[in-house]
Amino acid sequence: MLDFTAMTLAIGPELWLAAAGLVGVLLGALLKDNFNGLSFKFGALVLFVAAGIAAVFYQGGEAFGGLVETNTFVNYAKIVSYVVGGLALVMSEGFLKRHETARYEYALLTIFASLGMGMILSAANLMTLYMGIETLSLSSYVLAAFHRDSARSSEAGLKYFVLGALASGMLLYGSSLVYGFSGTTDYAGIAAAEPSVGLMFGMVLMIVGLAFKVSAAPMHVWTPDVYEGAPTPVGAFFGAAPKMASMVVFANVMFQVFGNSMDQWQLIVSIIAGLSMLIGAFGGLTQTNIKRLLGYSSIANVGYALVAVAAGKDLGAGPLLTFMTLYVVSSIGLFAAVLTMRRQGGMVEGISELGGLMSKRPWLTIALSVLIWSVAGLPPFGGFLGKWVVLEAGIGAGLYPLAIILVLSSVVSLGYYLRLIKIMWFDEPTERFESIDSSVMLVVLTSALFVVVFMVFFFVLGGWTGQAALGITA
Amino acid sequence: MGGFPILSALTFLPMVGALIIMAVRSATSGSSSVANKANDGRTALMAGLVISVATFIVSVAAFLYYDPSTPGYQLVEQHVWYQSISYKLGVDGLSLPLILLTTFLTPICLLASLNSIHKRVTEYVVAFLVLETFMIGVFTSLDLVLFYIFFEAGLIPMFLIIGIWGGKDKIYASFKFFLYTLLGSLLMLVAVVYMYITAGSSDFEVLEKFAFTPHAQTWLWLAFMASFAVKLPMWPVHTWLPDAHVQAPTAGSVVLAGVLLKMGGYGMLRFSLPMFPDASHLFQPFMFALAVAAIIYTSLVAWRQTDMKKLIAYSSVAHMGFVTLGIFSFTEVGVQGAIFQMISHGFIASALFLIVGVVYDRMHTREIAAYGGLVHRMPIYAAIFMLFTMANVGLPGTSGFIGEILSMIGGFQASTWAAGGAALGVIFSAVYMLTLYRRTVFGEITNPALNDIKDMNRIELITIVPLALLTLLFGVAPNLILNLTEGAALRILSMMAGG
Amino acid sequence: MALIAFYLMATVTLVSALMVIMARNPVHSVLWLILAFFSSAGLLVLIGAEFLAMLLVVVYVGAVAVLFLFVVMMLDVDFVELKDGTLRYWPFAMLVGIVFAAEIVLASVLGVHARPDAFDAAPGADTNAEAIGQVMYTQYLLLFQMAGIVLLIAMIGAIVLTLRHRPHVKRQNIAKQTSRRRSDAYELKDPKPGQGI
Amino acid sequence: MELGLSHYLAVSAALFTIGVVGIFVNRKNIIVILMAIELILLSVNLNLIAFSVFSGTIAGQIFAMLVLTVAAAEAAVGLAILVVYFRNRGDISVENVDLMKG
Amino acid sequence: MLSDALLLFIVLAPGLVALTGLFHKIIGDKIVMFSTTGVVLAAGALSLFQLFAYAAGVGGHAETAAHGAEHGAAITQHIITLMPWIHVGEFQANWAIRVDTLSIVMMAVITGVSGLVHLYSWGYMSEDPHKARFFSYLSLFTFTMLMLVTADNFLQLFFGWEGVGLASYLLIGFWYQNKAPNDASIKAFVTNRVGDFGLALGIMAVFCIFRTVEFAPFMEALRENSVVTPLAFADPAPAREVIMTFMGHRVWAVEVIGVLLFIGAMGKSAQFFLHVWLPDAMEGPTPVSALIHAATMVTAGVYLVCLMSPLYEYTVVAAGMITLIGAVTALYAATVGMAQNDIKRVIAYSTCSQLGYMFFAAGVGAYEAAMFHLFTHAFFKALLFLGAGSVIHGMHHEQDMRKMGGLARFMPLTYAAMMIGTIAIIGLGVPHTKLGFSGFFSKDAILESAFAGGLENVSFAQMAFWFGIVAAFLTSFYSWRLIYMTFHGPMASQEAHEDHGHAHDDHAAGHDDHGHGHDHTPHESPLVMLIPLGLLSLGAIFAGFYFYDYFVDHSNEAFWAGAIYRASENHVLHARHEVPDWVIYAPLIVTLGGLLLATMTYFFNRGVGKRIAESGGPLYSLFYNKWYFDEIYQATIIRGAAFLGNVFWKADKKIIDGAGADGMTALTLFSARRLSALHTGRLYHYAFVIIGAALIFGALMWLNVGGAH
Repeated sequence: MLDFTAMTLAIGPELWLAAAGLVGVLLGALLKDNFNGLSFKFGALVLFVAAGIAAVFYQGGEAFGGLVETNTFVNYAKIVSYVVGGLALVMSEGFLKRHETARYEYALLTIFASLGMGMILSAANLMTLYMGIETLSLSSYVLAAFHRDSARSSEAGLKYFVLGALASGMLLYGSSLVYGFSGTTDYAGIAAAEPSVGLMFGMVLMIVGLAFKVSAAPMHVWTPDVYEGAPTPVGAFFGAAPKMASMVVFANVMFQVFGNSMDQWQLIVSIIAGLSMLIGAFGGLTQTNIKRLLGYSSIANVGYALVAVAAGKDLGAGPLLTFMTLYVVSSIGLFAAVLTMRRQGGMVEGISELGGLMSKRPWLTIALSVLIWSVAGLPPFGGFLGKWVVLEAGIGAGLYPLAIILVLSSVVSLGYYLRLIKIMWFDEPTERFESIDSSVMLVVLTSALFVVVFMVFFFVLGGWTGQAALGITA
Repeated sequence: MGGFPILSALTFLPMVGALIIMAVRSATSGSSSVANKANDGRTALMAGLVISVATFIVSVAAFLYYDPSTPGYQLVEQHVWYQSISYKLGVDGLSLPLILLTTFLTPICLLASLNSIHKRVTEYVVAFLVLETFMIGVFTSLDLVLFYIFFEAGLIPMFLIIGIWGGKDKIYASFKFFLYTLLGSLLMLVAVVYMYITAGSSDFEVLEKFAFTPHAQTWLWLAFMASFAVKLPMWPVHTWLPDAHVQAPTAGSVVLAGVLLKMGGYGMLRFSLPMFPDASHLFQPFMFALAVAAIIYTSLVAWRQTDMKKLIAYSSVAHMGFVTLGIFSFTEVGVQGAIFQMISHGFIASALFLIVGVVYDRMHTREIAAYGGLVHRMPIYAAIFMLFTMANVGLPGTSGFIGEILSMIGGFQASTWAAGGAALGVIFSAVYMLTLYRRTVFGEITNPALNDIKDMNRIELITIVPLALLTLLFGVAPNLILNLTEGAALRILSMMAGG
Repeated sequence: MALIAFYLMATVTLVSALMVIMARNPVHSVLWLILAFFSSAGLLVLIGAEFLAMLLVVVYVGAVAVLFLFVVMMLDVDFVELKDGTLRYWPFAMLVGIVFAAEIVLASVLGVHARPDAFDAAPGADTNAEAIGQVMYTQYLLLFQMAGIVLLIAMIGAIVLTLRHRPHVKRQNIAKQTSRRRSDAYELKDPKPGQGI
Repeated sequence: MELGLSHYLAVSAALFTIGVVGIFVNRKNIIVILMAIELILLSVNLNLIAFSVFSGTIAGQIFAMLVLTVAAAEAAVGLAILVVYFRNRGDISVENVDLMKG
Repeated sequence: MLSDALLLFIVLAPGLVALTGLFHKIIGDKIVMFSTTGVVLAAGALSLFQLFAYAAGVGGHAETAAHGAEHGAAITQHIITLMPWIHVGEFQANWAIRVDTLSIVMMAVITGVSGLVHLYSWGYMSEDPHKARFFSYLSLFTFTMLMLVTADNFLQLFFGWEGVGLASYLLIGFWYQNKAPNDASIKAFVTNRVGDFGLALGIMAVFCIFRTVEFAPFMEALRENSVVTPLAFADPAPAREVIMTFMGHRVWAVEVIGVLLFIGAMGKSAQFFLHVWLPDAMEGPTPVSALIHAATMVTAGVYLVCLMSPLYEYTVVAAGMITLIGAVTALYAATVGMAQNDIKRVIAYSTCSQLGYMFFAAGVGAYEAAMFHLFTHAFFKALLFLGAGSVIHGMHHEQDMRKMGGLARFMPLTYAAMMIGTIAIIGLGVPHTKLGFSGFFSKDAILESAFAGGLENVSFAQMAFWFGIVAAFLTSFYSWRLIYMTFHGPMASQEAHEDHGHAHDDHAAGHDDHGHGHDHTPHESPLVMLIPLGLLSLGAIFAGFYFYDYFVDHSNEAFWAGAIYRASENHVLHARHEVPDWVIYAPLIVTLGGLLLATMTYFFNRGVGKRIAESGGPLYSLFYNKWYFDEIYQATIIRGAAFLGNVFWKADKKIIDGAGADGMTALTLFSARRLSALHTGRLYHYAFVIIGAALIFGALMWLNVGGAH
């Protein structure tokens, strides 16, 4: 009865993740604390393999009676999510060890969160979507509170949880309305259903719930607090892997499920995009905590990505993937920078602590600066072309006000990016910097190299995403 | 030469050099005492100098391969890059002189830094070389997207140059410079995207032929102008310039005034006129008003300055007003005059900043009041300063005159009011430059610190004398440039006429 | 008749829901919550969804509510003092709530006219439970497994967050005990006279 | 008037609203917020089941079961986080949850 | 005419030798001085030879020359094109040397006077430490002035025009350590620039209307009244009748061009309104004053107007303006000259006044008379200045006439030269004969022409005549006043010598030595200074007599050979022969009257002048303070500009940055802080935001759908 071939084709990576996660639980139970150190490598390996599987079964397929259905669009997102998730795990170990919280549950939860990401990407049914979201969310809540002895971490977990549950509730209520008014939970069925007020209202509530997950304004409120409070590696993970996955899911739902009602949601998504860009740009200006700042930065970047979503399936799918790829890679690199900021006597995250980094660690600084310029969308780095394709989509769809907001908020947000550059390059060193984990350095350099190389070979990346987008446009 | 990509080589040679310098330094940075560091810096500067001179030689080679009698783009290289965006390089009579200006000024900048930059020299050299690549790239690219990339990328090294090696208010100045410029160019980015979508290509040659609707032209023109007006800079978006100039190190000011400002004028000539002819005509009175406002306003402001660099910075704004005037006259004389004025200003303003740098290196102040009577101790300096004062004033026989008069003559044909206003600026320029000269160089030495100030040394002379000679040469024989730019100017005007 | 029962139970549900958020004492809130669950289970029975009604009672009342009670008791907070000053926000909250409710009601109820008033809780089967059972482990197997994983995550999460190994508490380690050798238990010393150990 | 879908939807909507309002009207106690979340999920369940029953499709009821499961898991995780939070702060007043802001 | 090579030598050699000054450190001052002086003197000799040869040739071949005149410039004008300068489309300007009568006359004047001044400076500047610089400036000036007068297009003219401005600036400010010369040099340059503003606009207008900046086609079009097709602002029309839109008004193009060019001439020639720089320019070394601010540069304006005779012949407003301004200047400067005490300033105002004569002569159409006066004036005014320089040199750099007196005893040769100069400037001569000093011929020619012009209803000519008569009276008065105060009477300087060290010896270090190295008695100047005085005296005496015929009388058409153009209806120069006798005698009478008055007040009753000065009557104050022009300009234009500058500067920071960069930044940061404050960190606020968003989006959707359904 179970068609294993179809299952593997459709959700091979998720099956692998689930199995590996369970094996991990077993290993944890058997090896106890001895698994702690190993678990990070194990987890990273699992994730990279999952990415590999996703690459192998890139074309995707349908399984479980239509509960899941994958295509290149989502499989591309899976690959990127798993890779950056793996990278986040690779560089987490040192930090967590220093904070004496390097427990194997961390890796397991990351794996399960990734499983959730995979599920929401694969979902072709509201129920699958919901279960995936909860898998991802519950893992995330726990991860956010993972520093259980830190008041900030537990507060972050609490906030994330409460607001996340509220958002889930909204999403769920919206789903129930959608189900009720279309008579089915199947994506294709909903897409085929006659649009009605109730359906549209359900859609609005779903948008609110999904927007929360991607931390788009005004559902972004949790983001800065959670980024600040959660352990840095967790922030790195949040800022990269789930961001990619949930952004693509957002797009997928909009394009696939409500593709016929685009004129109904375009305005709302545009508003969300505009607000996100503005709030992300303005909010970051006053920040002194670098993680919080990166939180705002991510809000702004989500806004940019949403411009591509608002542009619609045909124009926006490819640019969305391109932009998000470049963004999440940069984001993970930037968080790696934060990981280097540990000082004797605890965690210090004020941006002024980066002062004079250039004179002490030139290569790290150059790599970081490249990432910052890239995230800021400046040529000659990949982030610029990310912005370019998004703008192309937005303007192609005639969303001129959004295009204007995009550039204006770029300027405003440069205020804080420049401040980072300024601190690293212009200021004198405040204290001596400590040695950096080679894994962190590796991640920073890799992501910096990525944005440089894919600026030059942008056609390669553009080719990949363009092809991936065919999964839903063709 | 055949298929040798000379323009690519020209564009990326400095960047490659910068990478080599960086790599070599990080390889040898293991054991560095203080003495070693100073030595390293010197070596890096010398290496940078060699690279930039090599770049200059390559640019001269490109010049030799260029045939001024053929209009249109030459030495074209093209590779498809992404979708309809190409990596396309080429030069014409408009860009070639500006490229030569860039490659000519960069070695001078590096040489001028030999005495004034003492910290983080390797980084400085690298920043300069990278900046050079971007500057050349702006002028060589024949694809709008490529152009934009170079155009905006140049901000980064310049930001660092001002921010790291600048004066006391460097942070304010560097941020202002960056954000001001960026705001303008991002609006242009929107327009660039629109054009790319509408015309289906970002190739200059395609866009030049593509007829945008008048309505679209208006908006595109405004968006492009937002960028170029800031860059040029035009009144009233000029306020970043005095700050940036004052805070930047000498060489930074030189390259800022010498090359970066020219990108604004270049952009107007390359895009605004040929691609949006209707809008250009529509906004002509507006541009004239701004040009004249710039000339008169900033001249008067320059007169009241107490800081030498600020004065010259304001004077730059005024001189760029002539560029605007010339360009928007839509006459051959005016356009050629504007191009000439850009190049001439590249020499004169650069030299003036170097001249300020000479005394700044000795006295570490740019206050005019701190000087006076320099002629008693620095006769050679006084003579060179006088030459460039006069060139800046626009005295016939110097290149400054040619640019100004041609721009004004062009402007006169379009608006007598504008030409009249601009001519007023000629009076004011005499006022502020002579006042500056008189207060710094003439008179008795009042500041005792000046008593043992040394005259210009050999390195300083090597940096300035070429500029002086060129200023005079192009003042007497401007046709050397005018013949080169003629084809491009006529081509731009014919595209305006032909739509 | 059904209508009367519906109104009765709906009223109870809503009132107790209100009381959940209005009660001064969290223990009371939990109790009100239990009442709300009970009465909504009744609402479900009215339309024949007996299986879900039962689950609601079992899961919520049996597990969730008890968990709540447990935590409320465990976290020994002075609740009465906590509730002061809440009333200030009520008018505003009411306003927002009413608008919100109106919006949802309008959206969901207005569009529903086309639907038949007849209901069937067991499509294609005799009983409600059978109808669910037919698809639960076949068509929706994946979701069933996912639910399991979600619960596993919740378990891991709850443990990782709250479980503490107290370092000074002595625990029996059987492996350690059985692997003990005689040689581990004592050590032979050969003290020289007058030197001590 | 027959007992209809609209009745259920109305109740569910009201319940949802109460849950939602409960989250932001409560200034003192986090546990009540968690209970309000349960109310929201309850309203969703009501909705799903009503839709399921009145449309004769079973999916809604399956969905409701999943929601029920997740609600339990959510409650567990939520309360665990709450406990951790309480251990750190000694307090579960909503007003004091503002270490991080801006 | 000289060969091309020699012409090139005359024009370019001074420029080349000027460069030797750059290397004076290496080659020494002496070589610089020798080379510059030698070259310029040689050029002067050649130019004078050319002038005489040319004049002689005209005498011999009147027929051919007259024939040439009929056909315009085509025959006699000789142009050597050196190299292209600016070629942009129709805008063509070459470096060239244009040789026609006008430039021959000017070259003679320039190189002649310049050569003598070079020579003179050997003595005058003998103790200055910066001799090389001085000589190379002088040569530079000579070069640029020659470029000006030999230009064959407006642009080269402009080059020379500004070049002489530069040289003038450098020479006025030669003693750069002092405040006064520095201020004066800037004032001179800037005031000149105001004129250049007009000139530049004029050139632009010429190009715009005539599509050329070369003289030949421009003048050809005007002479032939051929149809021109302007580039803008006007429709094709015959050259003299083009109506252009200039600054919003529809006006005759020729008038516009005429007025604009004349503004340039006003600046350079220190005419009313733009005259303020000339008296201050006396801060420069005296040889400079003689060369630049008397004989050559300041006459460039007159030269320009005469050169543009084809233009001004067809203008009414512009020509009227020239007459008016010229006449006013002649009178104004004379009134001020009466009240000055600085010997050089008196001569400076005198120059100003004489330039006024030249202008109104040109304005009424007697260009030849203007050029004639320019020519003679060069000799006697250079003579006066150099004489004054000799006095100053002898008086150890004392310039205040009140501290002089009785110098005739100490410096007889200088006295003689000054007398000759004075007699020449007041124009003493016997009417109806050819007996008289050079000023007699030229000034009377001007006054008669003006009167004749008045009879023919040329605008302002009548007024100009009367102003000229009054000015002649005043000229005579102040010239003699100068002679009497300086050379006659008791030696007022004896008591002044005590504080002389503070007064004027702060020029250069060398002058102090000079001042103190000798005893304080005045002394005659060395031979090297006296030779130029002697040569110039010859010119002052005989130039008028010798050249009268060529410049303004019978041979004038042959002499000018089309270099000056007169419209067929312009008969002013001939009509002056028909004026009544009283007009011919009037100048002589008023001149003698002035002499008489001066003799009464300064020779016989030496106290009178002093008493008038001390009583400080309003008229005296007005004259003494130059009609308060400096004060008015200071209070209005300079203060106004400074005020505007300050306001703009503040506006830059406050308004532009306030509304722009800084304001936006502040606003941005303010909003950012506000936004941050919204992130209270409280759960219920966050929840409310989310719910509120849902509410609003729901409502939006509602409206959207409601609209759709």
